[in-house]
Amino acid sequence: MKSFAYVDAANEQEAIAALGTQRGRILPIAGGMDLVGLMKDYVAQPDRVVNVKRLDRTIAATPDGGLRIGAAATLIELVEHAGAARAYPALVQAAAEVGTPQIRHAGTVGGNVAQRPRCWYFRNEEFQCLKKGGPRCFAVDGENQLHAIFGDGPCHIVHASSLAVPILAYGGTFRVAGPSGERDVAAADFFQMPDENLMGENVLRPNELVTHVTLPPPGRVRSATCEIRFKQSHDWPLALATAILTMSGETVRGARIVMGAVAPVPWRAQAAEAALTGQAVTEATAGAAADAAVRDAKPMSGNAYKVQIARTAVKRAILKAAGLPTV
Amino acid sequence: MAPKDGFSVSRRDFFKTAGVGSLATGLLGPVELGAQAGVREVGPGAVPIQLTINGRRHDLTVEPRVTLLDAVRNRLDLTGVKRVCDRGACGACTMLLDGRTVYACSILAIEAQGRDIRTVESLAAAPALHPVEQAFCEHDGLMCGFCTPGLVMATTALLEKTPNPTADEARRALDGNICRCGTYVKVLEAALATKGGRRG
Amino acid sequence: MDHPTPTSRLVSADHCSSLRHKGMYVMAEPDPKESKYFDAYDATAYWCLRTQRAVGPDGLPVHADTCRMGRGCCEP
Amino acid sequence: MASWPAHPALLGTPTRRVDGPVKASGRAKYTYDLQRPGMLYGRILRSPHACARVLSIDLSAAERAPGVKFAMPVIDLANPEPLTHKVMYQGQEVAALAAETEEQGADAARLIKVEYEVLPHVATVEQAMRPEAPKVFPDGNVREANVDETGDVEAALKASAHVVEGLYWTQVVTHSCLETHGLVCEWSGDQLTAWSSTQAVHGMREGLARGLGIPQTSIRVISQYMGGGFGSKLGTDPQDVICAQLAKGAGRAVKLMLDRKEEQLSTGNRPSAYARVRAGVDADGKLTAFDAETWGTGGAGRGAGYPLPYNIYQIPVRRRRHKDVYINAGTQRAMRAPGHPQGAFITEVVLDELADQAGLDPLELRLRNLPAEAPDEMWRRYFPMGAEKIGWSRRHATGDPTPGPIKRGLGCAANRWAGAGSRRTQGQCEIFPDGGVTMRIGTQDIGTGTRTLVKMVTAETFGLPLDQVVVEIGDTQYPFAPGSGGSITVGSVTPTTRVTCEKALAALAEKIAPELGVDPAAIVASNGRVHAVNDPSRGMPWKDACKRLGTAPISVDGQWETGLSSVGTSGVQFADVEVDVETGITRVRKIVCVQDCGLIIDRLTAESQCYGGITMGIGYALFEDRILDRNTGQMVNPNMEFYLLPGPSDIPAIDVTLMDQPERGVVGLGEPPTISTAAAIANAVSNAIGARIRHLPITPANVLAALAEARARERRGASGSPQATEPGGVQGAPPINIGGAR
Repeated sequence: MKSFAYVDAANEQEAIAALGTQRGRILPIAGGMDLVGLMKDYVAQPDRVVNVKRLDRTIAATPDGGLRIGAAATLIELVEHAGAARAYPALVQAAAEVGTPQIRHAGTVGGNVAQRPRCWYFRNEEFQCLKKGGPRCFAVDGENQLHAIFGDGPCHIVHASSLAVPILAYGGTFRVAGPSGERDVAAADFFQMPDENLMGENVLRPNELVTHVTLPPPGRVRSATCEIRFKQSHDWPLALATAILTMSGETVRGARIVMGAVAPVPWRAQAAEAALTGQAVTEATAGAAADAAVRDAKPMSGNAYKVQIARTAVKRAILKAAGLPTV
Repeated sequence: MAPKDGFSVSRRDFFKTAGVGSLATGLLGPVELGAQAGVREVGPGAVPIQLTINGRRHDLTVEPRVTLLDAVRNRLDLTGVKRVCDRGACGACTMLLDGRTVYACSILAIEAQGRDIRTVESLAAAPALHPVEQAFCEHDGLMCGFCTPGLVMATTALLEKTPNPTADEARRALDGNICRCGTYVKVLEAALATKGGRRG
Repeated sequence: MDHPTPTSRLVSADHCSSLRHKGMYVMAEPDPKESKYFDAYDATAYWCLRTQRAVGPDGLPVHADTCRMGRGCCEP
Repeated sequence: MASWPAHPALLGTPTRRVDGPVKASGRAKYTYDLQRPGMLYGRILRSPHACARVLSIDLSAAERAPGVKFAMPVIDLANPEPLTHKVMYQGQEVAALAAETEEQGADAARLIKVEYEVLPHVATVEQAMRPEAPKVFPDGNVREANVDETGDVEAALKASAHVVEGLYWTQVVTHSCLETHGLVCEWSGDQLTAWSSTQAVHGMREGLARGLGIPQTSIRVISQYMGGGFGSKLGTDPQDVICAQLAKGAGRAVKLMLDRKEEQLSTGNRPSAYARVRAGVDADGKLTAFDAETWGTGGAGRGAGYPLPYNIYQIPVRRRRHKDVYINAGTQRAMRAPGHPQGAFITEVVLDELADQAGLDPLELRLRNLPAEAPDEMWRRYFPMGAEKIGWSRRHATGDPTPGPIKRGLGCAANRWAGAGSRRTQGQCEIFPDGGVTMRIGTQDIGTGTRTLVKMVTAETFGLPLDQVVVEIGDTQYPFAPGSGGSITVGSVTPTTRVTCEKALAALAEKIAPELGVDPAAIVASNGRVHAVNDPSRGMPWKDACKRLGTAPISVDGQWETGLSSVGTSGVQFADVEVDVETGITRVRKIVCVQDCGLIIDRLTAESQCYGGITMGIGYALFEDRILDRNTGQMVNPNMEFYLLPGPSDIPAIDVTLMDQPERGVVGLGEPPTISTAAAIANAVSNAIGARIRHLPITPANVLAALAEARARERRGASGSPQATEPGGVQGAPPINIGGAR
């Protein structure tokens, strides 16, 4: 790890003042679960690190019945929040599966959403990949078993955040604070594909921070997240999916379905939503929606198996949301 | 069994469980002016910090980049928990921060100021053993022993919160720890058999 | 205290004295009656005590087949 | 001649590990934990390239960096042999330095300027075996072993009622010791003390002496506690000599512990194993022939051989052609039962396929092909026992017919290992006039419980409680004992301890025999007393006996004797698995293990060896894979995040039955329990999903590809005929990555 100076920001204003405009030179640290490893591997080499753990960490209902989550709230605070679990089960289910107890105890909601990719080419210093300003994506003809099955590149990471998936599905909004004030960015606009933003994964500028996430009132929905990972202990998901169903009796009136760990951004499956709308949830209709979700998948040389896994995650998320057995 | 419709959480519930930042530790040590006006920057050289470890205050001088694990092991010679993966993936460095398990390899020492830090050395004064340590010995929940203090800490944290865990709860609580010798079966036995694991 | 020189059925007197393998430090002495427990296959990792690696001081691989007198770096 | 007690007080009991308290409480000081006065931290700069020529090494900036006390090249560019200027794999040592703090050492290492000429490399066995491939070494990438042939294979296969044919393979895995390799070196004049995380203190001394060119009498090696080795810490490594040289150069003690990435890259691995197999059975389910063309890679080194067919089942006709393949990767070294997990996996999977073709229960096929004579008839007893415990009677034919995505399956496999003991093992025992006892032996406890076993045998022999004897191990100042490898430690050190302690007791008996009026040869010790063997009343308390020594302790040396240990272990394992065919994810529900190991000294630590071996076997079966980028030869998962090791929730119920054989004396148990786990799991997965698992690890990709292949075969209507195709070559199977060293 390169040495760096340290600023302990007492509030948003101090934090933003301490951040600079040059990408990578000054970085915020919250739980550190992502950044410390990046620095140890010399992938991040900031000159200054700004502690933002003392910023907003409240989890509270909004006046309109939605939910506001301070970016500095830890994952365990979210998991243990009874109100959040009741109203936004898909969010809390995703949070409960992140990493390990130790990671959930230190890692924050903002840090989870804004973490850098876990691509092993990105994380190993030896590989000067596109995302590090290098000439190529090593995954294209390399070891791409964990890489994206959606998107056209040129970088084939999968987005590392599990929380991003339900946040997008619930229609969440990120409050972004910067030197010129605050702005709200819908989750659908927050995450960026590599062709829009190769060096980052979202719209945050170097001197901006997410201060909190707001979820709109959930309305009369049933929702669930299904994560599929290989190791049952600590492992990254091979795929996950959030399904949010608005029901009319036994019929799905509207659906929001988002997949994770399959693309450089949380990947909304509108074809699956359309396929499910107007149907009663059964193994067959959930399966058909899942088929639709992965119909346009473009697997790489070594990750076709992930298409099947993503399909299963979608199907099971739908069944789980509907309160049906998943296997 | 359809879930309850709508948003039926009372605001009181929310505020009851919402933690508001309680770790407003002021900056310790020399305050330097950063590139921007009003920014209080320390480092990158060594800066004095204070850590409260096992109930004792320690003053030490470390660079901001030094992790809690390295500060405690190399500067304070508390070597009970180990450095193994050094990337928050194995749990050998598990310490308790305000009662919760964390990977000390992935937390900067400077950021642990003002927190209640507990290492495995906090559990019992030699030659006595903590009930969790005792259970690990009785059930042979250790072999080479290198992962063991981390697993002891994870087990201790579990039992302090959940004195009578189910097997599944115990497994989940220990899932952040890796043992290469393969003691898991015995470790889980020990975790479930520990009597009086709760500290007073 | 007598500290015996490692010996092994896998390395003989005409091998280089710097050639090592695990068996030289483990030195199990099989009971001839139990020889069926020892199969004929080569899973042996050799190393050279002059380099501590699997190549000799000449940069070539070390092995019981090759670390014999006549190779430039071999020492009796 | 020494013997084991007929009615032991301690031996065979479940006895708590004597170093459990210091380890569990974190008080045990491992090498990684040591601090010496004025100690510096060593750091090695390694090649980022899989193959390159080092053109220059400029240490000047590093030498000027804060905290640096000494820096040195490791690659010697003055060496006239140009081959030595090449680095053969990512992670090979290039230069080293010592600094005041770890952070300064890491900073300074990055200031070392190395000019490389990057050379073509090979990262997979496929690449290496191409005729036009760049050569790892001048003698080519493929080393052919002699053809091993018994009988006429073609004729025997032709005459077989059923034949299977296929390509089987296993991956490269790393030892992943939790305490990385490393040591602390401190010189006092010409005397070197090295605290080392090693499986062989005496071996480490010998290697350091040769590497440094100094006498063995100038070196002391100490290893009191060490965090795992699994075969990777049996010899000296470059960092051992480097650390001593840094300490000499800096004039200070130096600690040099590798980091996790270095550990994954450069401290050994289990080679891959590939086999193109044809095997047959006759109409009675008797194995007829086994023909195998095999290859594998141990990186930039040889030794990828493995036993095939695995030497348990009787196969009259066999042929084996093996090739070792070099690639530009870290070198293999012994890893927990070298060769056996690979050979067992391939053989046992082939057996299950033959059983399916012959329409036989796989267990029945095994029983029909086991040897009849002792001691190998053990498997005949153990298989039915294991079958009973796993519930084999509820095993369905291949392919769980249950609806739904979760399929259950059962599988089994056997293991064998030699064990044995080293006759060179020596010990020393002192009995002091105050009743104290010290047993010294230059072995080391690598986590297997050696310290506990030596203590138990010492206490048993003197009839004393455990806490009244002192055991000293892990130091070259104690008498020679072999390295802890090959499952020979218990067979070496416990007989030696018994012999030495019996000798010391005999000396004590000589002292008190006249007073008791008993033949000294008829004096024994038990329950804290020394007394006539047939009349406990004719004796005295231990302490009183020792008082008769006056001022001089008894001090005796002992040496290993035959008769207290045996060679050979047998075992079987059964696996019960659950496979989700919609995700390809396998969960192991239960493993049953029936294992013999002769006379059990400590039942608790013996059982732990089984739990540990099985746990490591689960990692081998499902998760672990050293993945090299096929284009650069650099490892993409040199960590513990993507090098997947099983964690608590990946571990099933494990049912261990140890078969007591006290009449055989002790037999080592370190390796055998890990051999058959992956094979049993693979067979259970195939049984669950109705498709053949032919390679490890059994990842979701592997399982889904096997299912796709089975479906494609069904479509072709080719059921029952020999499988001529290879995995991945079948239309319809998704292209899959099988990981690194191919």
